[in-house]
Amino acid sequence: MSTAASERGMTKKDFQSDQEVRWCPGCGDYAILNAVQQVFPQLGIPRERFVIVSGIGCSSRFPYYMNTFGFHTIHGRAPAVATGIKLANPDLSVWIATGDGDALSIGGNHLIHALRRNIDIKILMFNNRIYGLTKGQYSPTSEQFKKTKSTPFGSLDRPFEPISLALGAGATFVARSVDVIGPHLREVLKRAAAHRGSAFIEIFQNCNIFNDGAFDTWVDRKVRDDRLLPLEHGEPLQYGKERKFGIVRGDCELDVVELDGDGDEKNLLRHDAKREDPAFAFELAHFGEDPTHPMPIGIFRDVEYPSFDGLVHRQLDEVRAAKGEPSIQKALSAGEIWQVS
Amino acid sequence: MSTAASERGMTKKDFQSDQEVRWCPGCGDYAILNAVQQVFPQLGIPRERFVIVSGIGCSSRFPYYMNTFGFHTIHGRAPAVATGIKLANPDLSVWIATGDGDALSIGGNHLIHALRRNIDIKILMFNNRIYGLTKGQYSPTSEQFKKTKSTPFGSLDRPFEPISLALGAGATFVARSVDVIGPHLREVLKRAAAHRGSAFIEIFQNCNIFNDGAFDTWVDRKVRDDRLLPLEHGEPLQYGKERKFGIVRGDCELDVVELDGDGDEKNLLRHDAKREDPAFAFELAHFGEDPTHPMPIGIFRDVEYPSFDGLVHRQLDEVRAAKGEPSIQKALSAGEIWQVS
Amino acid sequence: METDTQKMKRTRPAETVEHVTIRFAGDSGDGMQLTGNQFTSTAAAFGNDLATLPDFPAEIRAPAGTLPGVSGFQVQFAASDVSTPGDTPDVLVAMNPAALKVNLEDLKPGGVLIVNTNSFTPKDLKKAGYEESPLEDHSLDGYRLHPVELTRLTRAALEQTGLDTRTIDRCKNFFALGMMYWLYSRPLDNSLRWIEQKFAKQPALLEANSLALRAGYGYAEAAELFEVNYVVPPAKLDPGQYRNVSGNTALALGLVAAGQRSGLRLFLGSYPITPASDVLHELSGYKHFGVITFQAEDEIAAVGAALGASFAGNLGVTTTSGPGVALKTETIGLATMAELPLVICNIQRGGPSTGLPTKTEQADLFQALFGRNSEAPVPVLAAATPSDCFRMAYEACRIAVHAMTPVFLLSDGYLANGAEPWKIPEVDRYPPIEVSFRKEPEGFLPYLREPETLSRPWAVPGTSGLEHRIGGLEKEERSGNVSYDPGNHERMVRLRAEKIDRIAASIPDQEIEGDQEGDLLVVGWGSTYGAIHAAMAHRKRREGDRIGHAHLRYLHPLPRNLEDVLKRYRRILVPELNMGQLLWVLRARYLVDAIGLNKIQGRPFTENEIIAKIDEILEGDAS
Amino acid sequence: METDTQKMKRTRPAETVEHVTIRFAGDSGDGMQLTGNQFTSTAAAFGNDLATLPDFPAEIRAPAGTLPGVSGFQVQFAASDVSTPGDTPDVLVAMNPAALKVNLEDLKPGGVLIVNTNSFTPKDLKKAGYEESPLEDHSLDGYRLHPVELTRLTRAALEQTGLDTRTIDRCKNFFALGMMYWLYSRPLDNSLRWIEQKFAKQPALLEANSLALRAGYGYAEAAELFEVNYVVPPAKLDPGQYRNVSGNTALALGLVAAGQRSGLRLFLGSYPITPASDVLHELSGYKHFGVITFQAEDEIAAVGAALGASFAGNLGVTTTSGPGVALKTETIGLATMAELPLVICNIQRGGPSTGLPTKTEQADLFQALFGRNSEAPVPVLAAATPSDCFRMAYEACRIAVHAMTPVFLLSDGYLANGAEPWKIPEVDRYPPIEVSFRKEPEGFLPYLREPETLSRPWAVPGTSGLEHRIGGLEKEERSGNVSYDPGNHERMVRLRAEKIDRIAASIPDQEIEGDQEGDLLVVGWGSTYGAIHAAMAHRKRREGDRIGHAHLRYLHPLPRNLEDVLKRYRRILVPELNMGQLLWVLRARYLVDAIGLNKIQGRPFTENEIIAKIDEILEGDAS
Ligand SMILES: Cc1ncc(C[n+]2csc(CCOP(=O)(O)OP(=O)(O)O)c2C)c(N)n1
Ligand SMILES: Cc1ncc(C[n+]2csc(CCOP(=O)(O)OP(=O)(O)O)c2C)c(N)n1
Ligand code: SF4
Ligand code: SF4
Ligand SMILES: [Mg+2]
Ligand SMILES: [Mg+2]
Repeated sequence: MSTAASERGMTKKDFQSDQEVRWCPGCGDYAILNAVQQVFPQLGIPRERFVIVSGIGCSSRFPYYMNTFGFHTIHGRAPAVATGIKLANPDLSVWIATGDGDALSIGGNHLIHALRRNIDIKILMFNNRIYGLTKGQYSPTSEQFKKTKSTPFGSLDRPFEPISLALGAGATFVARSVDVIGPHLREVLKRAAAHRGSAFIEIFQNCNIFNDGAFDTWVDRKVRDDRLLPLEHGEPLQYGKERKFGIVRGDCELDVVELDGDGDEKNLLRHDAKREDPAFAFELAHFGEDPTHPMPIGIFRDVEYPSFDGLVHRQLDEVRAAKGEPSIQKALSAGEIWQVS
Repeated sequence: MSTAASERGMTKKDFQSDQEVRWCPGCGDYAILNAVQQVFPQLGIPRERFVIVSGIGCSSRFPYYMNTFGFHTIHGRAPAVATGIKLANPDLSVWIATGDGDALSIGGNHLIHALRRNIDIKILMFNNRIYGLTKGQYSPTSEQFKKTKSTPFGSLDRPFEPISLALGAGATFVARSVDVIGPHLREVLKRAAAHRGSAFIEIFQNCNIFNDGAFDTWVDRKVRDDRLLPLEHGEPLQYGKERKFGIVRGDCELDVVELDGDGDEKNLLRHDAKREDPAFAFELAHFGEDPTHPMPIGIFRDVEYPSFDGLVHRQLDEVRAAKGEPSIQKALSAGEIWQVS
Repeated sequence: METDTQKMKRTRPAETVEHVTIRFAGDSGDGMQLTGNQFTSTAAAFGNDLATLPDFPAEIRAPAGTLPGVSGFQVQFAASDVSTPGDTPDVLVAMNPAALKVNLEDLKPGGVLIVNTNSFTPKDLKKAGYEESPLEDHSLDGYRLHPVELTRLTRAALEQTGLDTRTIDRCKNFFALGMMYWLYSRPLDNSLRWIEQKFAKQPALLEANSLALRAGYGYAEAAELFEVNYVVPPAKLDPGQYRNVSGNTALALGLVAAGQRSGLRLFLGSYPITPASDVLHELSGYKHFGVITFQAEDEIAAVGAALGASFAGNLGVTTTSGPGVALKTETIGLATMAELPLVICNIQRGGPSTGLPTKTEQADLFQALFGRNSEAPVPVLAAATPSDCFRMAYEACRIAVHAMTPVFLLSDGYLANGAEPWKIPEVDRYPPIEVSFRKEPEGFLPYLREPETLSRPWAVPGTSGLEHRIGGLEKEERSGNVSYDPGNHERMVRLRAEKIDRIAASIPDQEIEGDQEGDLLVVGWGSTYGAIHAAMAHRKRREGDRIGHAHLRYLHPLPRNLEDVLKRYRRILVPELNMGQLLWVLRARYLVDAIGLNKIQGRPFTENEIIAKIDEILEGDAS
Repeated sequence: METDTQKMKRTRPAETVEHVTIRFAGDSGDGMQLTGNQFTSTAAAFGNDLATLPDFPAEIRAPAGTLPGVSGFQVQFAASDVSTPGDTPDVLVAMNPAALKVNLEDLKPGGVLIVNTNSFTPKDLKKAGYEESPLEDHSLDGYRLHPVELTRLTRAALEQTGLDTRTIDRCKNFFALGMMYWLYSRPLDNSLRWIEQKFAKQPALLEANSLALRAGYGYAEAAELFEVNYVVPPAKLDPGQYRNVSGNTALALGLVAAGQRSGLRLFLGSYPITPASDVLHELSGYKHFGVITFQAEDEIAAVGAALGASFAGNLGVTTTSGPGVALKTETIGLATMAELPLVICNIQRGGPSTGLPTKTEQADLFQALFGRNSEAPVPVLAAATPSDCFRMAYEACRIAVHAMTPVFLLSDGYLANGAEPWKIPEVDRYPPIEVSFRKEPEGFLPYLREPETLSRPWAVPGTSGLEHRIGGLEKEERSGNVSYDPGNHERMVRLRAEKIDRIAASIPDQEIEGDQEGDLLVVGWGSTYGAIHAAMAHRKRREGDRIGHAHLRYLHPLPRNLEDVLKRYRRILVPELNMGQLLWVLRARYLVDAIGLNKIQGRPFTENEIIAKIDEILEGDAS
């Protein structure tokens, strides 16, 4: 018998499957795959306990490239299937790879219900603000008035802000990261893995074929430092190449201030991802929509709450303890019975 | 030819259909029906322009009892059908009657998409925190650990907070009212009608058969004044039989204070439903979850934004203006053509 | 043990009859379902064979006194084999004018009619659409009418309880039940025991209902209301332990039993829908068996979760009705590709669309057989009687695991809510459901098939060395990798079909009741069993008639001997509660010129409808 | 006007041939679809008849040089009637080793094989799974191999443009196209014009591509690469104005035309899915026609919105493929109950489940006919050729409005992406689609039926005095109120079925190509038309054979004369790209012992497959 992967020290290679990776050259999905393959061996979970579930889309090809258990299901339904897997066996580490269309368009309902239940699955949403696999229609995260294959005169839907939607659904762990900022992405993945409950991670992902440069205003190397606001629990909301800018609470909203270096950092708001009330996280979620603001990345919210799968299995145990060893034959004879002789 | 309803002064009676109302005696749905039948004649809209769309549930029987156009569709899909109706004819006043199961369980996705698009339909969600028509299973708004037909040992899902979900989806008009507080409900309905865009109204509705008294801690006549916090745009957040309590912004959250009458009302927060940033409305949405807090009712958010149906028809007009009178024969001959003789 | 009621003296001897059909009818609030169930339970305990038909409105509680608010419960109990709730009631109990109006046309001419005269007020008469009181206009002359002041008598009997009138009035169904017990010489103790248990914590109600029951019995006796009373002797049932069981309860138990016998955890993903919800309710009570019940956000999530659970090594099941199946078809297609066990129970109801949600129909056979995109064959089973739901649920699970495939199990509203005495099976006697999860990494290929059944290995997450990926794209033979190869696709489509066809090897040959060859074969499926069986039993044979009845429990694949069976008869009749769906299958498959008897009224066949059609065919042939 | 290229002198006379099949194959990034389309357009403009078959991978852009990354485009063009893209190419252009590997087996023995030798590097050979270069191991000896240094030659030709190598390399498809134009004696001007338009704003690319095209042509001429060149004379097509059209484009145009001719606003509710998305794309460009295209959040919302739009008086349409239909069935059931017009276009693809999304199949017929809960009959139409999609889309709209019903229109991936020359129809000649919205309140009942068609009035919101409610619960005859009455239910089920059956009165009788009676009738439907037609035309007749071809465009209801037609032949053959779905219908309906020819490989029949089967049957009969 071959040695279980769990018995050896694992590396990235252990998580590479034998299938050729088939995304367009230059696609942001490669970087995400790389990050996940780097993080998984570090989680202390035997390889055979990982299950990756996906729907349909370029991003949803993800499971094929991971040498773990995987289920490439149907469009939008990964959270439903993942819920069944996790409930059936809570020892498994269940991850979802999904796209902005898969998760937020056809799959929006399953997503918000998984988040409200707080079932312990990790949802990686590859947001490229476009339908990649079907070759370039707008998605629920595409900016309004975008010209795409299906909207030659411009789309008219207002987009979702995914972090806000997740918070509105009651998500206990909500984060945002970027395909090409490996260290940040890996850190967020590790924290998501450590969270016991649903984790929703929006990952900015470049689709260089149908929506190239969608996130350049924030993540391009040249502007990145000044345009991204990294959130660190307990740390002041400060950013910029020289950390010259910060966030303070204005009259009714959050404001950006330039720091003069005179110790005025202490007036800055401190990030608090552990706050039970999701209002602060929600405020930050919308913050990046204003083009004059930096885009927050990192963990918006990370609060503890009993996970759904944990509750389900606790209830099974409790009822069993109360009712004792079951007998099917007794169950059949429950209620009024009589004897014919 | 009979005189069009629109040509006469209309009354409640004009909106009563000839079908016998078939809810359980004592059901909160009666009060809501009554309120709608009172408000519709006051809106200045000819009767034939009203369309009421519903899904399936006790609440979804609503259209049968209204003497307007009506479509009792299938479970959860009312927003989809209503979207088609409104796009097809934006002159219609389109309303949805739905339940907590219909809107938030099976229909959750259509709901959040309708709200994000800001299509001009009015969604009345009868929240009785139970599945009525199917005789008493828990719903996505039922409190956790509730014992119901399908959860004899207690439900394990965390409920949605519907106002938060709507705000997370980007809704432009979000309100809450109560079946049995007629004046409040009628006022909210009128304001929803006046809003140009999607309106989401959660209505606390008592199901006296399967979930009797679900809202009693807030709406029972005896406690109502002290347990509900009415939101009025521009007014201080003040409540109580003698308006003795108010809301102030605490260190990081909203706090309840008792007023000593010494003019300290001016320290109270003022409600602002018109704020572009939804964060404040979101904060209030969660406020009622704490049992020591009063439950806010009224309009949480009411901001102007171009409606989806308006944008769709403007785009049609613009393209028509740019391209001129269309000819199908010309369209057929577009591209490369050649002559065979 | 001699009971209270047995001590009540009887003044006249009882007349013996073979079978009786009673219908209780009243307002939704009148407790008719309860009354019917109590009568049923007493009759069953006495040893009668029986069958029931509850019939309730789509509204939770339509306005009191109206026609749509009428709720009914019919039971046939007999000294011999019973397979239907009876075509036409011998006795109708009508609690109000609306109940009379709705039900009178079904009552047998000369039948016993008991009405609560107190409810025949002008207001209630009007609600029921009567211009004049039928009690006075001689329109009921053709029946043995027994007007009873039920409300007043109940109030009088319970006066001393001190309860309020509304509560007292709610007890009048027990008064009526007591009268029926007298009429059919039944002891009260069974119902008294039930009342004791039910109202253990509400002593006032316990007393009130017991009193009402006794009062009704006593009143019938004392008032000499009926000319005679009757005895329906016990039926000669197989010896053993019996209980009453409805189709939904039996179905739930069958699933639990399959979970136990396979050693798999039963996982139900479901979303409430009439008439399937009760299966969810039942199963949610079996947590001590390790059963997980997941009430999902919709049907798509319900079946998705069930499939996910199967992937992870549970026995994934989903329960619903036709409109719910509509939403599940995409996932069922995925399950055929993933080749994982999955049991889909469709408790059919009247359609199309929302249709008649509380009524019965068997029109979702096409949907089960053909309702998916592309070639996605799925085995389809159907239960024939309420208790048969147990066996067929077990069978569905067995086949799902055995062949690694989704399986449809069809029941319907009539089976779901109807009840019959059931000889409690010894589960140990059922064949165990053998499951072997793949463990060995050596030589593992996710789509390498077992040569006999063609099923693929079940390799559950958590098993070291078996990491693999499945999904909805076409798979390469054996390896299961994604493949767009044309030849591979054709092979896989044919393999999946062949795998299902081979299930025929593990199912019983089709049996025939009645003549094994001859003039006419009646081919049925599902809940029409009772009516066809009764028709066969009760039809007056004409000289030389040779008629058989084949009732299909396996609709795909069909039993291997079915073609032979069909050939043995000159004519084939297929009665169905649809427009001819099995008919279509038999015609296409065997090119037999079968004819249909179709009824789409939201209710079961009566035995007379079947008899009439048989006679028509045979007479046509003769003439 | 004498063009540039016509002036290029030709040194040798061209040989005339009747028909030629060319396949262009290369990496997804090599622009093969574009090249094929250009060749097609030039051939069409010249007056050839033709048919095309694009074939692309499921991935957007699989890794360069790999087998799954190969993209192909086949075109048959001819001097006479053409109905398929050709069974086996006469010419194969292979841009890299992977393209050669995937496509070689289809090339006709002795066929012309052009390969880009520059791409036969060890690395690319390895990616394609070649151990040794096929250019050197004599494995290509059976073909007329023309190794061309395409990359080097293109680079040389474009050297002076100053563009970077990557951009230059992208032009090599035009070099290859130029060579093909020389080989088949075609002028360059059609493609030059296209390049001019396409790159109007990128003059550097305009120049580069034009240069490459000319260079390829010049090279073929100068290098005396081919022994001869050919002329395929124009086909004798009906006089008129022609264009090339793909099925999806024709379908979109048919819908727009129906909107125009009915005076209704066309409302498309859709959700992208391969291979249907292009219909959404096309229609979204018709806003000046008042067409609303709504890209919904999913298929359920898409069809729901379309139905809502129909309720409000638009012509509601939804487009999708099989997995999308799966999600729409519940709403289609509602539409049958609501009796509103709704057109559901299913551009079928390979299944089951996600299956083979970019490949063709016609296995969703059962789903269209039977894939709903309960009895919910829906008319089903199918287009036979790309241009036929126009007519059938128009027909689907006509029937939907005429009978107030949802209608299925089936197309498939082959029709959707394949193209053929199309004589542009005069839309005015099409029968107008008559719509009369109900206006008059007097006597209005929502379910009062038009006596002939049984259709109900279309009473749109906004019409004073017609306020009414519809829904998915069973309706009372005429009034449309909710009704649970058993007899009413049966009447309504039968009425809805009868309404659909009566549509047969408004559709043409089934026509037969070939012999009108005799030995064998080949019954087809959908995209198999081309292959069957070609087989009928090209099969060598044996003495006395009498064979007909009936191609069904109306699958439900079936044409009224179909039974008669079937009876006129001894044998019936039903070729289908599924496991025998129409076959099943014909057997069940007419009890004919029809036999199937079934192929499920994600690609169309070749004409030889049909011919072989016909011969087999007739020989079997003879022997
Ligand atoms: C039921 C169904 N509807 C539609 C599709 C077609 N489809 C496949 S992926 C996709 C959207 C992909 O977008 P996204 O989820 O953003 O993933 P990406 O390709 O951008 O990574 C669509 C519409 C499908 N496969 N199944
Ligand atoms: C597809 C489908 N699934 C399930 C049902 C059954 N069903 C009807 S109403 C309902 C839930 C009703 O709850 P809610 O929306 O809260 O309405 P209420 O009756 O409480 O007003 C369900 C599960 C259905 N009709 N259709
Ligand atoms: S289409 Fe876009 S998202 Fe899809 S693989 Fe290509 S680059 Fe990536
Ligand atoms: S079940 Fe509840 S919600 Fe439904 S009608 Fe009765 S009281 Fe109202
Ligand atoms: Mg995307
Ligand atoms: Mg509810």
